[in-house]
Amino acid sequence: MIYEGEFLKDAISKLLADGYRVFAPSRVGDFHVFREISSAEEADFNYILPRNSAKVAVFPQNEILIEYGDWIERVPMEEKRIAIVGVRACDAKAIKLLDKHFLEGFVDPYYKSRREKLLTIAIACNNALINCFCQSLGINPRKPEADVVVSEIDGRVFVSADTEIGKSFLQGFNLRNENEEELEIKKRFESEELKMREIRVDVEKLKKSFDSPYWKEVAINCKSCGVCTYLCPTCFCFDIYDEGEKRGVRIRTWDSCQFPLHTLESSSHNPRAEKWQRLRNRFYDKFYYTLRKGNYYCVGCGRCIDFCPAGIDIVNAISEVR
Amino acid sequence: MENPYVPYKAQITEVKDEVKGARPIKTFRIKLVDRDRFDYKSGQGCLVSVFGRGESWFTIANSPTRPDLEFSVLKTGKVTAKLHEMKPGDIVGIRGPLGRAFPLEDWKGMNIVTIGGGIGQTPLRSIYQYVIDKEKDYGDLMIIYGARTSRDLVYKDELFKLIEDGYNVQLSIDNPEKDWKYFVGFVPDNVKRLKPNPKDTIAITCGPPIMIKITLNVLRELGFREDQIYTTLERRMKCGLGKCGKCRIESYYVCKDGPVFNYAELSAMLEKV
Amino acid sequence: MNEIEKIKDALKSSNAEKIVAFVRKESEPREVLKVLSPNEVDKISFSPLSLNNPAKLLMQINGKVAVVAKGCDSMAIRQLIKEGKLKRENLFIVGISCKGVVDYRKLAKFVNLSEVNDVELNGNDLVLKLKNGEKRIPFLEVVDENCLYCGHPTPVIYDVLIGEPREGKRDFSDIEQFERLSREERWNYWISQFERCIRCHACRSVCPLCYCEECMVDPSNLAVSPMSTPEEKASYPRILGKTVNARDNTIYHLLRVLHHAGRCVGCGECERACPMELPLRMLERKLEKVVVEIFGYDLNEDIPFFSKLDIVGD
Amino acid sequence: MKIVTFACNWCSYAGADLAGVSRLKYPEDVRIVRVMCSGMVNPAWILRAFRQGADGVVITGCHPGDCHYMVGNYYAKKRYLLLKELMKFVGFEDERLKLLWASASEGKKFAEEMDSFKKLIEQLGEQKQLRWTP
Repeated sequence: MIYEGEFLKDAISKLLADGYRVFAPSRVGDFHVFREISSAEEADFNYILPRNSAKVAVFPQNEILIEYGDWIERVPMEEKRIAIVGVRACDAKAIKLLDKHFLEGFVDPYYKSRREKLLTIAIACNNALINCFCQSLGINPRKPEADVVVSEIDGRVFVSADTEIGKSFLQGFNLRNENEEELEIKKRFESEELKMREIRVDVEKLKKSFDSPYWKEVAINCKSCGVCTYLCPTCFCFDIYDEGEKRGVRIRTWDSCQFPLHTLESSSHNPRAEKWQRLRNRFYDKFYYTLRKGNYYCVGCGRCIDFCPAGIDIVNAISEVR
Repeated sequence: MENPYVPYKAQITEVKDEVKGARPIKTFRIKLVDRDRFDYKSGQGCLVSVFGRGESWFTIANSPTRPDLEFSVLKTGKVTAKLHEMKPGDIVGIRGPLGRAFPLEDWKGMNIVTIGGGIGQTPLRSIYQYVIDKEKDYGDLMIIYGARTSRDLVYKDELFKLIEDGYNVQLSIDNPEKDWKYFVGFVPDNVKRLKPNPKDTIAITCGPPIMIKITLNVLRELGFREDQIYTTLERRMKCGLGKCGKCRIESYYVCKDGPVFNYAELSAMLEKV
Repeated sequence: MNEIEKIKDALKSSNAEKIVAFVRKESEPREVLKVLSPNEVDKISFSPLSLNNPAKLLMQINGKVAVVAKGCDSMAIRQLIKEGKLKRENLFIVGISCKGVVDYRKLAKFVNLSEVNDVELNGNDLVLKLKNGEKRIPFLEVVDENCLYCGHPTPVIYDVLIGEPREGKRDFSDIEQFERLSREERWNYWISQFERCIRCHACRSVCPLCYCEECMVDPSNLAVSPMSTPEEKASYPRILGKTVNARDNTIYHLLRVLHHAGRCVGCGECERACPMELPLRMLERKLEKVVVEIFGYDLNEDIPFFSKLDIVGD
Repeated sequence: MKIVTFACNWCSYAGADLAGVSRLKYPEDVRIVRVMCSGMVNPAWILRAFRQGADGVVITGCHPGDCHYMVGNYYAKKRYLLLKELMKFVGFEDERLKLLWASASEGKKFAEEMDSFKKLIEQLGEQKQLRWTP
């Protein structure tokens, strides 16, 4: 369907009026970050990819699990509905992958409390960034998997909804059906591929190269920082710790498998003590281990390549494995 | 829906000193306060939480056929140091039972050999208690256990009692001591000496990594197949639910898909443990 | 002979077992540090895109290493030698008199990076060799801001120097200007910056001087050994947790920066690594200003700042 | 009000002790942490104290030249100045951090200085800038 006007801004105003917590890209200096906004003016959609991923909306960097005194006093849960506006195909896919992790097996109640009330509004990509490679992982950047999808083609705003929650949200808007020409335009838009990098994943080769000295070579310049994992839309590792001796909170915060402390045991034994082991773990985690769950846990957003201070490139590292 | 991150309230009812000295071990008997004990199986563990300090994973040290829950705790860090200060009556939190248990049901009719070293005896104790309590269902039981010195042996009283009662308990210490009547040497050497028969036998080993490694070689020399050998792994754990990613080995979470693994599974992994 | 050929020649003459130098990435106009063997010397490149500081990489390598170092890189190498982390006799330093490096993020605003084949400095212009054609940008528009305050563009320690020596300067005008703001303005500014920080610890990890095995800001002790006593492990002070909020982040950055007093070499790696583009160099430069103005210490002195006991400030 | 005081074992702690023995009153908000030397006071502890809700922090040590370990208080002063300048730079109320030289015989001085520091902190009010809240 077609919307006349700025759909995303109007959607934000409506969501805020409906009592949603809205996460949208907002401009900071020269770049954009996903964060919670309180008015439609704070959002800015003149971007391709925000610095951080949209996972902050469903899996915040720190959250309180339990408030305690002598014993548990309160277990806070998200009560408001949450909306992510302006998510790209890669981040939208990543939320699906996070669902798999947090909702299969033991159900994570904190994640669930946000996820089951979540509305995602995605934008189709018109351009790719220099390090985008989502297409080679089977994601169509022009057809994101989300509740509501917005595509801006030649000045026309196409809006569509695939899910129930998305359809009912759209009922509040004045939309008209596409005419035949427009349907054709949209169809063509969705089938056109964007020019971007490609990753070649050879699972058999990965399996054979696990003990290869290649990984030491790749990791030689790795700094063991958390940029790649903290910006990654599918990384889900976290840490739990208590803040406050007599009275306080049990907090869950993001953690990174690249930090040597991540796996350090109290006995001083560390299963992944060397940085090349940790980096290899991250690569295998994305492309080999998680296959048992049925997916690659990489969506090709390219953030880890853009912002790696050492210039480590997951596309090159995986494609050229030996 | 129950929140798996929220612990049950539990009370310490008994504290027993197992080992004293610089690396003390205490065994805590714990009773749930607001509810009955949950069902669990040998090999499973719990996250014991002390609010203000954190949570730690401990394997349940007694068999489900015995009352209450027992945990043996080696003093190593923040949580365990606090636990060691605790007395009967103090409140702790328990989350569990977590993880995959030993397939004791599948082992019916088989002979059981437990090979333990140091604090690694904990999960094995749960097994031999279970096997003793259900003696009719199992074949012969052999308990092989060793520690650095006689003072470092955990569950001493219980083991000596078992010897008195005629069970096949083989103890060892690393260096000779006065008044020591049993084997002197490392645990794998003791296994080599005792030569358990691999026919219809399950061997379960747990202890320091180096001991496990050598024991595995010894067992395979004796003719044990990989799927006849079980062990438990230890990793840093936080959530216990297979979410936080700390205890992950490949796509397995030690807290959820372990801690019990058989050797065939372990040798199929890329990352050697 | 152009610059790059001179660098290659110098590296060839070094007899080193390993070479640490920049190599151009294929997919984007970016140069990354690599450890090469002597027969791979032709792979190296050097341009205003050679941003990173190789000093941290040197600490990982045993044996004789040849390294390509800009002014700030050589400062870091000298500081690490001073602190006993590197050995001078193991290093062969090809020093390059540096005209400043490009801020990759600024460059991306001028041109689609995937179009760029090569960059080159020509007079006051940065010349971009594009897939089709050429583009000139005034270098000042894309230069890393940090380079504008560079105190040591010419290497302070080297075996071979390439390029004409250049004068550095000491300029704290930006810091002084910031200091004139009211306290509230300053606090609001920094809080608005720090609340963005995601505490990925990249600033710490890339810093050539942050080589400690055990870091104050970590919630537990990395330097445990099998001999550490339970009491020691239990009582390890946790200064900060992993919680991320403007206040904790402020503490983290203050704490991190404090350890660089009289040591910071001004390479700007922290700011370059920061995915959230925090103005981290400002803190470091403020500290440098204190060290220079209150303590009268000069980074070129042989005695480390903290060991110098005759200076205690007013 | 919470005022955390790091007092060196050899001079200032004894000075505080003397103030107590001489029945010189100093504010009960002052909580003393005894350390072996002012030189071991890590700036991290100071920031930690502010994070945990201290309204003021005082580092006390021996007079320059009197340090039991020869130079500990020189280190203390260097660290103090650096931290204070940085705090000022980011807009933290740096008056909340104070360095005080007090010898074992200066019980009176210790009590007086603490009194006036407390008055200053009271004027500033509660420290909210770095206090941790979940």
